[in-house]
Amino acid sequence: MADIRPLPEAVADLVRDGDTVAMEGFTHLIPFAAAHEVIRQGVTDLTLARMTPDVIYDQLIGAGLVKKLIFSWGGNPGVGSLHRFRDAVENGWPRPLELDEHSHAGMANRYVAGASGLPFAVLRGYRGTDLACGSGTISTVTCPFTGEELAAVAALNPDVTVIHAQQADRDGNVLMWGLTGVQKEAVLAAGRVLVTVEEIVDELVPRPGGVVLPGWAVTAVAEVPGGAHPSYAAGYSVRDNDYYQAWDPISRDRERFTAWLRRNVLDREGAATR
Amino acid sequence: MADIRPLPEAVADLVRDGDTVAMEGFTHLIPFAAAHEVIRQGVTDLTLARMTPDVIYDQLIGAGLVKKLIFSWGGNPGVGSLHRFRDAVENGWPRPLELDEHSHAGMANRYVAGASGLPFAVLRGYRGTDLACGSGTISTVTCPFTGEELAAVAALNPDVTVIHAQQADRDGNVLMWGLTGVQKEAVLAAGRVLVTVEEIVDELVPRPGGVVLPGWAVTAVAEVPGGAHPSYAAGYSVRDNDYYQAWDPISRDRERFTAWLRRNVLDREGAATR
Amino acid sequence: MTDAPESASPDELMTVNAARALAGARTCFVGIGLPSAAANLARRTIRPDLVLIYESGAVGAKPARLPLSIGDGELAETADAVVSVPEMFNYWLQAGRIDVGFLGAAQIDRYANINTTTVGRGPDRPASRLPGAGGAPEIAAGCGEVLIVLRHSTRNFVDRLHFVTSVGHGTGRGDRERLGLRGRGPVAVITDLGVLRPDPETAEFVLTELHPGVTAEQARAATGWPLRTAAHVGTTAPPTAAELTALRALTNA
Amino acid sequence: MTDAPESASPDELMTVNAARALAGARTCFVGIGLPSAAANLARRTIRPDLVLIYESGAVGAKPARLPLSIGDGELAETADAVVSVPEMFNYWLQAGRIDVGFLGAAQIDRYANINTTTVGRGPDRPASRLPGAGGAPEIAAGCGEVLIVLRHSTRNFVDRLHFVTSVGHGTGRGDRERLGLRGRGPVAVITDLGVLRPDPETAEFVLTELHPGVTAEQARAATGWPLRTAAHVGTTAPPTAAELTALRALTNA
Repeated sequence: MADIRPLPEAVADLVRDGDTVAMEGFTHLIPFAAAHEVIRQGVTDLTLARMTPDVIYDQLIGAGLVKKLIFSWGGNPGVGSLHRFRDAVENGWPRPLELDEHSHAGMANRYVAGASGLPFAVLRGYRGTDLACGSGTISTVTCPFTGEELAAVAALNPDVTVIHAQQADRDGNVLMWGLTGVQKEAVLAAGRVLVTVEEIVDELVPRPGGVVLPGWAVTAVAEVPGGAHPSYAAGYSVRDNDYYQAWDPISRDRERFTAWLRRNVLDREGAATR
Repeated sequence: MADIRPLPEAVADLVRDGDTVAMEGFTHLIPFAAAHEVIRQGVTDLTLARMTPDVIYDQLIGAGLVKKLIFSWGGNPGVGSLHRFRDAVENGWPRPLELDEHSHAGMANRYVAGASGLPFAVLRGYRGTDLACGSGTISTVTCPFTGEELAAVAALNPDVTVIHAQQADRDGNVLMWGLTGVQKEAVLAAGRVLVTVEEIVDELVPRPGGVVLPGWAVTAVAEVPGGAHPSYAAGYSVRDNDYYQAWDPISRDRERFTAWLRRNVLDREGAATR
Repeated sequence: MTDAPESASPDELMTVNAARALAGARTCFVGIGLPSAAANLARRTIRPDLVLIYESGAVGAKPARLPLSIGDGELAETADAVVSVPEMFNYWLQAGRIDVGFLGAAQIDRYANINTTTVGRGPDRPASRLPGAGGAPEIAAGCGEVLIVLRHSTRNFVDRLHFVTSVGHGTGRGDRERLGLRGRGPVAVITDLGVLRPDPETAEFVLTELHPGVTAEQARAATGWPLRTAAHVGTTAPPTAAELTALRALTNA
Repeated sequence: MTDAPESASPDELMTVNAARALAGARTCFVGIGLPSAAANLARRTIRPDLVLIYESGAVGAKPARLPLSIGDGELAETADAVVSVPEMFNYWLQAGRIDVGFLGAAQIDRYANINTTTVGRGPDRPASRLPGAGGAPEIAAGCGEVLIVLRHSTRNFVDRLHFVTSVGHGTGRGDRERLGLRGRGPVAVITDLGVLRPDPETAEFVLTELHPGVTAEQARAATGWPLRTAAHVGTTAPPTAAELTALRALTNA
């Protein structure tokens, strides 16, 4: 059964320098609070995996903790560019950022292979694109029945996956609902799993669209109300679109970003965590 | 959107001589009424696919309509042998039965490949077993990243898939819940899809564990209350374990089976169908 | 606010005509931004039964307002079904179940190949980093057909792509078949100036329609390759009052 | 009916000892029939937290009575999670997440390879058709370890299998590694006479325990290969009153 722990302890124990870390959540249920705790603890030299790096990885990249990014779409959804991501790629600030770049279909299938205990997955993808050129995690495989050539992508098995969910019970069983994206696969592909939740409840009540992760498939759970802000947790909060819009000017400028990071993350100890 | 039609019409239109037909449902939601309609209409030379042939295929095989069976476990669950299946395999009665035999994992992945528009699926399976020997639908593939050899199974794309579900709305959107097995994959792998339902409702209400099949992914829906009997439809009926037990002596004897089939299927026109 | 429509802006002409291009579609895989606006407008005008599919997992979404992102809660709450992202890409998109893929782009070339990855800025500056592929490569490969909507400028309509993120017609007719791509590929590029469609023989995109008041010369000037025009270049029908009212209600909601 | 237990039948000795073999397990992939009885007994005695996983899709099932089939409604209604069958085999079983796979068998050989497919009946008769593989090949391959429970007879414990449906230890120690099977394979065969375990060096199954009152000679006579015995053959502890009461409550429910 998963341990229920304070977020700072769980991050200190589960997320380590040099780890490959996946923080997933497709617009919904993005584990911002856990990412901020990683920044506060200065866990560094990370390889970050995520289909949509989003503002959460823009912040980690800008904080200088990331050496490599595995991803498929790096924008500020509905707004525009991720300026810290661009600055790292284009100018190497605050450090160079190595990229392992895929399509969504490829990333999703990399997690599927990882969750399935397979070394690779097969898909119809990448044909004719420049994405396959020089990537060490995209190849081809030939169907032994038809002779057709298909794309193969390498399994993605993070050292640790971090997600945010709506609820857990006291045994660490986790319940999430709404758009649940690729979270189950990212969790099951990982060596260690940290789940932040809106609340810990006595009993999980089955509900439409609910996805349950058994406590024995999770390493640690931390109760962090609002831990997905500025993304949202269906049933608890709505997406803070203003935050995403405001992020654009903040992140465009290195100094403004640095000041923001100090004021809103580094100096704010364990904000909103129990 | 799916057409809502009487079962006899839908079977006449969708299930054709020589078809590969999958009637799925893992103990739960087995489309017995549709199978009986296939028997009444004498649709023949069928290749039947199903993970667990169960009593439903014992009846179709005994009726002499089946030339080939694609499957992974051919027993009467909780009771013992499928005697009509055994008689066909062991003695060729009423006609020889060709087998394409897999494990559950292999069958499930054949449907997954079919539903995914891929010609094959990869799994860790069959290694060291005699199942792979001589099967045209089991092969191997080598991981282009690690060099590891894995099993490959050919996609299974039935001409028509038949399932039973709890509810559909008037646009043919289908809702099922409880153990939903491999039905979504079997449906999405098929060229045509027939769904029998306990009832047609004005509005589908989302519920825990509910799986929705959009009407545009379904060819026809027929309202057939009790259409899964002697299996069950969670929320509507319970499994008729006595029927399964009674099937053993009925099916052991060719004449007793033949009499049973005449009395309970052939002479009972469109039983319990609207 | 649904005042009587004033005259349509170029962006409105683009979106209205993009929506009209969905007249025959049953299902549409919708990219965020301009494609989402057009697809939602189609649902409110000519194609009320259009099934909107968003890569975040929503099948049959019916948002009351335009989502800012593909993961807005509204999409899940109004959907016929919500599926996981792997299921979306494998069972729904890859299997060839979706009639129309509706994409935006940063850049396209004359064969409607798309770049959303990186753009060169000359020898002395690092290439400009764009968001990347997202779902587009497989949407462009696997949908029955593809519509592209983007604003017309020489920055967007370029002679040669720095990076091919998603394949349109490759280097010309027949390339999709050679690559094993199963959908028919892009059938129209709808812009704020008019509409381009592929030449039946070469698959090069040529100007087939102009919006009212736009000239072919304007379109040529906004295109980074020598834009050819069809034998007959039509004029798109002006937006109806109903279309403009619906569009403005949608974008102001 | 929970009378004070009478003396245990051979089948009860088998099931009680099979349940005890789960003392250290957290998760168990449960075959129907004898394995399901044993796993459910373990949940009611020594291992109340045991997570029962059924191939029909139930993760963490807590049935109040023994299910007749792996798809009984009871399993889904009491489960922590219900997943699709492909997810069950790919994400939960194949990934090596399950501690113990608990299997029955029609026949096993001395390396605990299993046949559930077909059995020869001599030259003049067609081979007898059995149900086939079901989930067993991948359960035997992928679980952390495997327990097998079946009644002891020369019909079941055979010198040579007609068909290898599921691999135990192949032709001896090291074969699993050569085949790339990731679990440790069968660690015990629990019968109505006693318990067999693999020799550490050869992986041949040898008699390590007998139920009270059973002799090694009886076990040898019921085994179709020359059954070896461990240096020390123990005696299984008699069922406790609690075990028998729980077992009888379960099977009579």
